[in-house]
Parts: sequence; structure tokens; C-alpha cells
Amino acid sequence: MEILGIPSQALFGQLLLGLINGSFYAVLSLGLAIIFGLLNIINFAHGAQYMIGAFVAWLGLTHLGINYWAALLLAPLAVGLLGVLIERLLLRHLYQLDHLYGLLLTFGLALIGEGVFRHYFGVSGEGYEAPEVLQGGVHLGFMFLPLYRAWVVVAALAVCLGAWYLIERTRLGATLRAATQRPDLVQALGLNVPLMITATYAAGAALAGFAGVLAAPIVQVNPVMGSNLIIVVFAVVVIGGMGSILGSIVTGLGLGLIEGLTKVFYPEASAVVIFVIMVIVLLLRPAGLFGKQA
Amino acid sequence: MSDPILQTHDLCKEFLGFAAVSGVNLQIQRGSVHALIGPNGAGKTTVFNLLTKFLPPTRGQILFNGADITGEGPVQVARRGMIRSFQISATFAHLTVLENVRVALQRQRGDGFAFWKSERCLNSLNQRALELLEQVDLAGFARNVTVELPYGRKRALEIATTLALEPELMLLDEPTQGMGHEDVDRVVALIKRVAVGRTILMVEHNLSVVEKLCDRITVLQRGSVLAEGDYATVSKDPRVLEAYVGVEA
Amino acid sequence: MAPTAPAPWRLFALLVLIGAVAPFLAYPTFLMKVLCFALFACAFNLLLGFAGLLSFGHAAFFGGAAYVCGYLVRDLGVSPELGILAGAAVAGLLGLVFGALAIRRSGIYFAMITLALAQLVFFLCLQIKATGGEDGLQGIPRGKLLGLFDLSDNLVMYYFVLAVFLGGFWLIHRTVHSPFGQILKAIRENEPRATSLGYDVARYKLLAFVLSATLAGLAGATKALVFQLASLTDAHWHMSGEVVLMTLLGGLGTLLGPAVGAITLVGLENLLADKVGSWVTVIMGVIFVVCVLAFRRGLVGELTALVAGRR
Amino acid sequence: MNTVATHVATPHGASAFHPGGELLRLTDLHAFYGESHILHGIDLTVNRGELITLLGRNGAGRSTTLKAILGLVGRRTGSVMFNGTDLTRLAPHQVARLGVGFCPEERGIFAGLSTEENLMLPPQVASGGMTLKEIYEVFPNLLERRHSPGTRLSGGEQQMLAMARILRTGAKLLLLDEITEGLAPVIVKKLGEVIRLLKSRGYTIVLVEQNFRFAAPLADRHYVLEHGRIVATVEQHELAAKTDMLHELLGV
Amino acid sequence: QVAGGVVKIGVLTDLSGVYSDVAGRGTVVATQMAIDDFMAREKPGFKVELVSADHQNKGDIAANKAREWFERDGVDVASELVTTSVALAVQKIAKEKNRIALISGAASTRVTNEDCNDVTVHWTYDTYAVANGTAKAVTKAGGKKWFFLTADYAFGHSLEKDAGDVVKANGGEVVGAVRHPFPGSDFSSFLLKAQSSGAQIIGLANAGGDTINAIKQAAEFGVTPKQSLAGLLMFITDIHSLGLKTTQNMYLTEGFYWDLNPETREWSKRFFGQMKKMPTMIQAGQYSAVMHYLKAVKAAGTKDTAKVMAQMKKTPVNDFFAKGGTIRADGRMVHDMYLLQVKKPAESTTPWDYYHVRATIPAAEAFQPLSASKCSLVK
Ligand SMILES: Nc1ncnc2c1ncn2[C@@H]1O[C@H](COP(=O)(O)OP(=O)(O)OP(=O)(O)O)[C@@H](O)[C@H]1O
Ligand SMILES: Nc1ncnc2c1ncn2[C@@H]1O[C@H](COP(=O)(O)OP(=O)(O)OP(=O)(O)O)[C@@H](O)[C@H]1O
Ligand SMILES: [Mg+2]
Ligand SMILES: [Mg+2]
Repeated sequence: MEILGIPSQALFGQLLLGLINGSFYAVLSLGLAIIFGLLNIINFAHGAQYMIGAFVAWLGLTHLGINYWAALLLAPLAVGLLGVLIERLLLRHLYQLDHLYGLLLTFGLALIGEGVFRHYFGVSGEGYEAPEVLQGGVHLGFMFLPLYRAWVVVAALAVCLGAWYLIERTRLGATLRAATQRPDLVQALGLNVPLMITATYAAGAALAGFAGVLAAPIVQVNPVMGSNLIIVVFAVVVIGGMGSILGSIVTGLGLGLIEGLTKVFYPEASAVVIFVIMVIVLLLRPAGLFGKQA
Repeated sequence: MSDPILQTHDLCKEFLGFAAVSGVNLQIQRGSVHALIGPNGAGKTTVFNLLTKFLPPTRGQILFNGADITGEGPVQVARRGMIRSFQISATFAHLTVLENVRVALQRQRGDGFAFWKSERCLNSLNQRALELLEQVDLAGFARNVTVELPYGRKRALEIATTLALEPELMLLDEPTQGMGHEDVDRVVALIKRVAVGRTILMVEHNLSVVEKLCDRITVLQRGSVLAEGDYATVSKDPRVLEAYVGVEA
Repeated sequence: MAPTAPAPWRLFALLVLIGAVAPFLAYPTFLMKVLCFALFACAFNLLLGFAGLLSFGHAAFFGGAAYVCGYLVRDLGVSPELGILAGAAVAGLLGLVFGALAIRRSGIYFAMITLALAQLVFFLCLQIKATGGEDGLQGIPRGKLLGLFDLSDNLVMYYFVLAVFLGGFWLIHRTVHSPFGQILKAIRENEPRATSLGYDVARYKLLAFVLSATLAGLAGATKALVFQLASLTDAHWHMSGEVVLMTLLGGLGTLLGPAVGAITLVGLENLLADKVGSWVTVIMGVIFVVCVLAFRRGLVGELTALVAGRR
Repeated sequence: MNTVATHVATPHGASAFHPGGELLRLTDLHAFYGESHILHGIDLTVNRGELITLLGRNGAGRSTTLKAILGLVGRRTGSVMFNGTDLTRLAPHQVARLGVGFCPEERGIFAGLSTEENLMLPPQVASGGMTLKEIYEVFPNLLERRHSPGTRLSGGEQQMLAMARILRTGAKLLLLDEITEGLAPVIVKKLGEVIRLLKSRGYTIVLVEQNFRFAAPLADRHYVLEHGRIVATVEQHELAAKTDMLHELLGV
Repeated sequence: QVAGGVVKIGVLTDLSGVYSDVAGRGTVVATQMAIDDFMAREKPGFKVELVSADHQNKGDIAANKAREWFERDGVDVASELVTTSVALAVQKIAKEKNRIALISGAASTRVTNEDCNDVTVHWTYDTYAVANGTAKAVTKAGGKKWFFLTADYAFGHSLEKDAGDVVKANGGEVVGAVRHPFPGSDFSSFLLKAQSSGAQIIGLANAGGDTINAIKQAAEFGVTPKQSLAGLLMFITDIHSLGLKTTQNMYLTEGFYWDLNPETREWSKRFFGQMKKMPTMIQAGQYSAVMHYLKAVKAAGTKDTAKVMAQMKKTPVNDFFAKGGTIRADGRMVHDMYLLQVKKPAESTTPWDYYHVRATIPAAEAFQPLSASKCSLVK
């Protein structure tokens, strides 16, 4: 049986792959959306933090013998810590100012991070083995599914839902939003705003780090692995609607699928399809699919 | 004698099912000062937003000088000579007081898109601008940057800017809000002065101001007209007393 | 650079003077590059600094115009001046399209739409046959200006570029200090108020956007002639980032700032090229960070403040 | 109204309520916004259960005084003793947690949040604040609009929300800035009653008001500010005697 | 007029970007080695200076530098020039300024075809040479059915075309191809297509990170070893970073391998001493090119471009890099290429011991024949 000249078998396979990539977008854009929507910082360093997460995992494995599972915890922690420093030492001074400055600062940080790693590790990158239990795969009839990819989907979704619950189902989200709008006032009402902000940024960064570790066994760990991804992830967040956690997750998965389909029917366009969608969406729904309309 | 400059027929506005304004019929007489009062949340500002097209009405019709303007946008309405002020004062903070007024005056010149001309050509407007500032006794501040003005003055400036457009109908939303008494008196005097030969529709909570200024008063409650008449009648109306002033009559 | 904003004509005379003698002090090709980027940054500043709109897709206009000009001059044998004008015009049209789509959005959304559209343009530049893909449009002849002046002579080319820059710069200055500029300022200060005064805000923003795009195109097209090359780097989003940096580094909303920023940045880029090797990106990054944290008003802005302070 | 009266508990148990005990003392308080020096040495004392007002013309520095107490000004010198602790050393959120509730003049309603989220935002700092139920009884509009976005509320509704917000937290010292601003007489009346009620329950209140007619009957003491200095102090009982002087100062 | 004079060699390469491993600082080091060796062995009557710059893969920066060098700093040759866009830009400026462009890093055949000129030499390899070598050998070895995974830009397209033609010419067939965006990080869905295409060989018509990730994920999805991969443009550094486990048995073509013979080993060890890495063909080629140029200058006794070019073209290249290599009229330096197969982890005894040399492709066949050339100089 065929769909538009593509054997349905192959189509299922492609859809599944789309879902897998989607769950990547989801985790990445989630971190971005948290920082983006709750702190109004356009975190251009997100790609770099993703890359650093991967490198931490690799360094840990090769130099300290820290295995994948430990890295899955430690790398995000490390990146989160880095996030704390960045927020405390740098971003802190920019909150009264236009978004523009946060964007530029993090853009600068991204360059620095990339440059430093490139200097010490070169550009061809390093290989990272998936842990034994997740090597190999299963035959689904219509395709061969590497166990590791399956695990990626599971892990990603778990983290996303967890974060979503924490932010949307508790009052945390509302509080953070208020805090970014009028920090002084919210603080005067008795909430420790500086702490909240630091924590939030760190959490967002940590998510990037987490995605980095997830990615390490799939793509070559190299200094520029993040910089190409970041723009796409931005698009995801914007389409989903800034500040909407659910939006970024759902959109992440959705776009993964759509991109997957484009790769089947018109591969050449798979690089831009997301941007086309972004333009269309923003024209129809100015605040993105899930964003609160202003 | 009835010569309404503005009429509304069965004006309604709903926000997700919540009727902020329902079935309002207004008749604003030309040359009168008309007050819109009512408890908080009665729908006064919303009515303003509807009249000036900052919100589209859910139902109903708006006639300005007999012409139906229900379908028009805020810009056309403004160009027809119906100009509003905002509940929270609206000025161009980092322009000088003079420039604030000039921006308004510029519109008649119709060279707003002329990016090749020198702004010096705008100096021809200064004369008129100063006259207007004179009217609201801000002439002394002409060269100041607007942020530096105290609150009351900002209000006055906003009115001057509005005047610059030679509006037939001015809509003022709580012009005396947040002012000390001396400011209030100044603004009242000011409005009295500019009211000559104009029509004014204003929202005001300060009843003494309403009393001093207004020929006619419409009382809104929960989005619909509760009572209408001159100050004497309205202020006696038991329903008004209960709903607005808050004395069980 | 003139610290406090002096009378425009004085500033202008100063620029002409500096421009005229520069090639005898510094290397012309380098100066031409500086001028092109300076114009690009000034055009960008017209939008961000004076209309308060952050476009993250200006590379599309810069690069797009470069390709158009390059293609016309090289493959269709159009004269250089026409090529440049055509490039600018196309950039303007592109700006009209971008603007029409994006202008009603504000803040981050605006930046993101422009970015997305720019990515599409980049994709075209990479795919269309005429652009030579990732190899870029190579070997664009400089030709004869008005059929008289031979532009392959670096000095002639330089003065031509200088003229283009001064022209563009003057136009920007004029725009900022025009009736239009006034209203633009007002809109940036308080949009709803401007609307209630009867100004169609969107149309004003759009015009500002188109002007900025056109001038950015002018810069790009000129650059294509200078280097006889239109390449993907001109259209890549990094370029959009770079122009923001230049503007910020020099001083947002100051007339001269962006130019100064461009000089500084291009100078550095050139300097670093043979000194630091792989550290170049790091250094750029550090500059970003430092100028965001330490001197936000940019070189010119800080200078002005300093002098004003001493007064 | 008296329905509400029965509901409201004392903020910190009747035991803690002993009038006369000093709760807040400002000594030689100076405040600055960047370069500009706004407060030039404010000295005032508020005892437990008292209600005092800060009067003065626009720009006199009344709001700034409140902000200075919380530490929302650029810089401040002098001392702010609250219940024996010097607030000048604390961050705003720590001050609030000691039981200081603040209702800003510009209301500060949060756009992203619904009315109820706005209401629930400030954390409980002490037992005995009003319950949602009680609050909605005092301000029925809020009940009606509780799901619509905070900034979509009418001017007056926002004012009510800002006030209601801090009644929940159980703070014992309330700093209220121009709470009758833009409110219909009927609501102003009601607020008057609420204030009286709170007072009777032992709350301590610092009230900044333009509306002298509103403030006069409520206050134990009036401080008149001018250019960041206290130029007059009027006790409740002196009011009759000093009215002309006040009118003089306030230009009423 | 060289006697007592100075010869200035400029190395314009990518020191910070994606090619900084295959070319980068290594090429500067190689150049310095060449100069030192030359001075030591030849004792010329002139000095040789080295300047280097990072073009960051930006055509305009490169063009700017090149002009500056030629016009202001009196540089005689701009060399290395990795990435085609840079090479093309600089070679034109060189022509205009009548100086020499020695290209080692750039891959495109355009350099010596459409855009050829008489001041340019393309030294180490080009897309035709690498694609052709691998494709032919693999097809001959029985890999008849090919599927191409192609980076969707001119470079990828030309790799695919060059290889495809060779496959067909040798009785193979191309059962399909898919274009992936550049740069891409996830190739799974393309690999899935390749998998279902029923091809024996999957030709990777891309480079650098794309190739690396494609190979990595091919292993992950069990594409290999059922189907085998052929990297159409790969460098030893790619193998190094991927590791033998994932790359074993792959075929690829290079212009140089450090472990060919005592000569190459000797030189490479010296290089390793400085770089802590074995040389790529680009780096080795850079040395060879510079050395050949310097010898030509000495022989011609002048720096005059025309004379030096003539001298270079008439003397064969004989060093550790190339035996009997010659520079054709179109500027192409033709020399033997090597068909290599990646060793199994077990077979690799020492570090960087990665390849079996399966065949030596004689210079005559390795490169695009002049008959097919689009270069104006040979028509
Ligand atoms: N955009 C909106 N979305 C939802 N509800 C709205 C919106 N604007 C106003 N409302 C509701 O409509 C009612 C009328 O609002 P409006 O601002 O007109 O009151 P008002 O008469 O101006 O009161 P005030 O005197 O306090 O300003 C209020 O209950 C308000 O909550
Ligand atoms: N954020 C600020 N930055 C600089 N100056 C300020 C700031 N806020 C207030 N001021 C100045 O401080 C002085 C006192 O302001 P404040 O708000 O305390 O006045 P007020 O007594 O509350 O009068 P009102 O609230 O009626 O305007 C005013 O001159 C005002 O201009
Ligand atoms: Mg209102
Ligand atoms: Mg105040």
C-alpha cells in the first residue's frame, strides 16, 4: 500500500523519526521557553550550553570515567551552575533594559563558549558511545529502531511533562511572570525575586545541558553542534508562543513531524519549512499557537 | 433644538460573554459638556474605547455628525475631529513640551511622510503651538522635556495636544485623576475655557468637578444607562445615589 | 569623532575632510569595506535607534542587494551605478515585503519574523543557480562609472564609495530630522497616543523599514563591487547579528555611532585575522559582552555623555 | 458591611495587640533616586494599632516615603525601625515577610495573571489575613471578574485588587498609597468602612491621601510633607484648631 | 633580481572555522617547515618570509587580505586557500595583481576549469579526483548499485555528479539520491531512504561534520555493515575523530597518507613533532607546493610571475608528497592518488595507523582529463 507514492511502511518510519527529532526540539525549546517566556531573556547562549552539556558528558567519560547515566545528571548540573554564574555576574545588570541587551550579551557568550571549545578540541569533534544497554535496536517491521532513539523520546517527554507540570500546574509560573514584569513590586510583596530568577535561568540552562547529553551519542560532539540548531529552536519557541511551556513542547514535537514529512516529500525544503511555518503562524496568530494574545 | 453631534444606538460590548456595555443609547448635544459617571467597572472607559474605535463594538451603531462611523478605524475617527485623552495620562515623554503639541499640529500639514524635508519647516508651527500652551499656561515650560513635568502639568499638556487638532468633540477620561486640589482647580478652569465652541464628553469621579462643568450627565451602571439629566436631577435620583454615591435613599 | 552632536553641516564637513585624506593614511580597500559596513550600520540604526524596531534580518537586504548588483553587472553587463541602484531598489522592495508582513508585530516577534524571512532569503541565495551557491558570485567587474571613471583603480573606487556613503549618511540624517522623523519619535514614545492623534502608525513604521532596507541594500550592492564578490556570508544571519553589534558598539540612536562601531569592528576583524588565529571568535564575544555591560551607550554615546558631564 | 466585620480576625492574635507600643519609627530618613535627593530627613513614629496619614501636594515625597520604608528607592540613609529591627539593612522581600503590606499608587496589577492569580500572588506572611471569601464580600466586582486578565480590569477594579491583595497576607503594617484614587464615591465609602474595621482589629496603617475629606475622620495623626520634609504634625484632637493651617498647606 | 631580495609567502587559511583541522595552523607549520628545509638545503641568495592570516571562511575577508598583501605588503604568493569560495576570489585578485595563487585546500574543480587562469596552481586534490578514485574502485570491486546522500549545495552536487558518472562508466547504476540540507545534524530519515533503496553502496557526497554524522548514524541504524559507505571526500582527521569502530572497511581516496613509505613517515613524524597530529593531505600538499615554488624561484633567478610559473610547470614535482607530478596548462598539479580502506580496530597497531592502501591511482587517471576541461587556457 502506498501514500503519495511513498510506501506506507517507509512513511511510518519517517514519522517515527520525526517524532524523535521533535522530542529533541521539545527539550531544547522548553529550556529556551522557560528563560524566554518567564525571564524575557532571549538566551542566545542556549546552543552553546547544549554543546557544553555534551562536552561535559564526553570529558567525564574519557577523563573521569563518569558513565552516561551519571552524566545525565551531572552535566545538566554543571551547565546549570554555569547558568547561575552567568545570571549572577552578567544578566543581572540588564533586567531594567530592553530585551535587546540580554540577546546581545548571550550572543556574545555563545561566541566565547564556541571559540574556547574550538580552540581546545578542534572542529572535527569527538565520538560518544551510547551505554551498552541502549546499543542495538529492535525491528518494528517497517523500520529498525535503535534502542537509544526510543530512550531519547521517553526521557525527553518525561522531562518536558515534569517541567510543564511544575510551572503550569503549580503557581510557580504565574509568580515568575509577575516577577519579570515588576520585580521591585513583587519583591515588595514578599517574594525573593533575585533567587527565583537565578534559579529559573539555571534551570533553563540545565535543560540545554540535558539535551546535550541526550544528543552526544547521536551526533558528533563538536563545538558548533549548537550554533546551527539554535535558530531552529528559536523558531519553535516563537511558533509555540513565547512563555507558553506547553506550546514549546507540543510545537517541538509537531515541527519534528512536519520536518520529517518534508524530508520525505521535498527534502530540499526541510531546512526552511520551519521558518515558512513560523511566518504563517505569526501572521495568523501574532502571539504564536499557544501564546496569550496581547 | 436637538442637534446631536454624537449618537449611539443600542451600543454593546462583550468580553468573552461578559457584557461590559449593553444597549447604551447616547445623545451628545453639540456645544455641551457631557459627563459619563458611574461606579467602577460600569463601562465608561469601554464606551470611550468604542466611540474612538480602540475597541470594535459587539453590536450597535455610532453616528458622528449624522454619519455612521461604526465601521471606521481609530485613525479616521480622529481625523473626523473626535479626539480622546487617556485615563492614565498620555504624552510623548522624551519630546519637549513644544514638540508634543507640534506633533499634533503637524497632522494638518499632511507632510508626515516627508523624510526628505528639514524639520526646520516645522518651526512655522511654533507660533500656534505656543498659543495653545499659553491657553493651558504651559508656555513657560515649552522647552522642557515632558518627563520632568509634574503630573498635573502633564495632564494640561495632554489637553493642549488634543486641542491642537481642533477637535469638534473631545473625550476626556478622568481628567483630574491623581491631582492635588490646586491642580484640579486649574484643569477645571482650563476645561471651562476650552469648552467654548466645542463639545466635551468626560468621565469623572469627582462630583464637584462634574457639578462645576457639566450641562448634562449620563449615569452608567453595569454597562447600561441608569439615569440621565442635568446635575440637579441626577444628583437627586435615588437610584443614582444608591448605586454611585452609596447612600440608601 | 565629534563628541557632542555639532551643527549637522559641521559634522558633515568633518566627515568629508576625514574621508578625503583617509586613503593616504590607511589602506583604501580596507577603508572601502569600512565605509560599506558603516553605511549598513547607519541604515540599521535608522530603524532600531530612531524607530525602535529591532530587525534581525537585515542581512537579507545587505546580501540580497549584493547578489542582485553582482548578477546584473557581471552577467548582464549593466553599468556599475545602475547595478548599485538596482540592488538598493530590490532591497527596498524586499523591505516592503518584510515590513508588510512583520510591521504589525512588535518586540521579539518582530525580530523573529524578520529573522525567519531572512532565513528564507538566505536559502534562496544558496539554491538559485545565478548566485553560484556556496561559492558565491565571483569576479564581478567594477567597470566604468558613468562610462567615464575606471573603478578598477582603487583610489577612484574609494572616492566613489565615499560619495555613496556620504549620500546615504546625509539621507539618514535628513530623515531623522524631518517631519517624518518627528512623528517616528512620537510613535516610539507612545504609540496609542500617536494613533489617537490620527497617525496611521503602521504606515510610518513601514516607511522607516523600507528606507532602512533600501540603504542597507545600497551598502551591500556597493560592497559587492568593491570586493567583486557577493557571498553567502553577506546574507547569513551572523551578518544581521554583526550589524547589531556595530550599531550598539558605536552608540544606538546616535548619528555617528554606527559608523564608529563599523570602523572599530571591521578594524578589529582585519587586525585579528593574522594575529590571534582561533581566538578571534572569543575576542568578538568578549567585545559583545563588555560593551553590553560596560558601555551600553556605545563609544559615541559614552563620549557625548563624558563631555556633557564635564560641561 | 458589618457582615464582614464578623469575619475579620485580628492579624496577630489579640494577645499581640497592645496599643501604645511603638511599631514603626523613621529617624532622619533620606532617600535618593539616582542623582535627585527626594527625602530630606523624615522623622515619624507610628504606634501599634494607629492610623497615620501623609498629606502633601503632588511630588511632596509621600509615596517616596513609603517606598523608602520598603527599600524601593535608589538609595536611603537614616534608620527605619520596625518592631525592633532596622529595615534599612534588609531586602524588600525580607521587609514584607516581617509583616509589611504595600499598596502602590500605580496599583501594579500584573498583566500576565488573572484577577485571582493577582490576588493569590503575595505569600502569606502571618496568620489571620482575610480569606478569599471575605475579600470577595468586600469587593464583589473582583468576584465577578476573577478570571479575566488583571490588566483588563477597569481602573477602579484594579485599585480594589491592589488593596485586596495585601489584606490576604496577614501583614500587620499596611502602607496604602492613594487607595481612593479613581474610585466612585460608593466604593470610597466602603473602603472607609474597611479601613475603620481593620483599625479596630489592630492593624497599623500608614495612609497616603489626596482626599483629605476621606482621611480626616480616620486618622490618629496627620503628617504634612513638603519637598521631602515634614512641615507639620497634626493630632486628631487638634484637627479642628489647625484646619485652616492644613488647608493653607494643602491648598484645599 | 631576487638575489639578496626577499620572497614573501602568504598563507591564507581557516584558522578558526570548520576547516581549521584539515588545514588551519597545520598548513602554516608545514609552510614554515618547507621554508626552513629550503633555506637549509638550497642555500639560496635570497630571504624568505612567511605571513599568515585567518580568512574565517569569508570571501570578503580573504579578498581584503589578499589585496592588502599584494598591493601593500609585497607578498608574492597567496597559498593554501581552503574552501572554494575563498580560492576563487583570491585567484582572481592574484591574476589582476599578477601574483601567484598556490591552492592546496580548496576542493572544487572550478579552480582549474571555468575559473582557471595562468597564475594559479591547484595542488593537492579536487572533487573529481577523490570522487572518481573511490567510485571507480568500489564499483570495480563489485559495488554496482549506488545511492547518494548529497549535501544540497554546489559542492555536494558536483561530488555526486563526478562520482555518478564514474559509477555508470564502470557498469554500475545509481538507484537513487537524496539531497540533505547543509549543514545537517540528523541524517536518520535520509539514511532510512538509502536503506530502503536496495543499494549496496551509499556514497556520501558531502564533507566534514555532515559526513561524520552520516557515518555515525548509519552505524546506529544498522545501515552498515549490510550496506557499505563510500566517503567521497574524507580526511584522516575525520577517521581519527570517528574512530575505527564506526568507520572500518570504508573506502576513500586521498592524495597522501603518512604511512606510505619511509619518506612520508620521516616527514610526517617531523610534522607530528610540532602539531601532535599526523598531517592531512592538505597540509602535506601545502609543504610540497611551497617547496616547489621556492625551488622554481631559485632556478628562474627571479620572482617574476610569468617566469616562475613557466619554471614550475616545466619541472616535475618529486618529493615525499608526489613522484613525477606535473603541473598542466590549466594549473592542475596531477600526481598519484591513493585508494584507501579503513582498517578494522584489531588491525590498527599504532596510533594514526588507520588505512590499508588498496590501490595507487596513477596520475594520468586520477584527475579530470584535459580533454574534458572547460578551461579557456587549453582550448
Ligand atoms: N479588554 C477587556 N477584557 C475583559 N474585560 C474588560 C476589558 N475591558 C474592560 N473590561 C471589563 O468591563 C467592565 C467595564 O470596564 P471599564 O474600564 O469601562 O470600567 P469604567 O467604567 O472605566 O471603570 P473605572 O471608573 O474604574 O475606570 C469592567 O468590569 C472590566 O473588568
Ligand atoms: N523613579 C523616580 N525617579 C526620579 N524621581 C522620582 C521618581 N519617583 C518620584 N520621583 C520624584 O520624587 C518626588 C516625590 O515623588 P512622590 O511620588 O513621592 O510624590 P508624592 O508625594 O507621592 O506625590 P504624588 O504621588 O501625588 O505625585 C517628585 O518630585 C518626583 O518627581
Ligand atoms: Mg475607566
Ligand atoms: Mg504618590
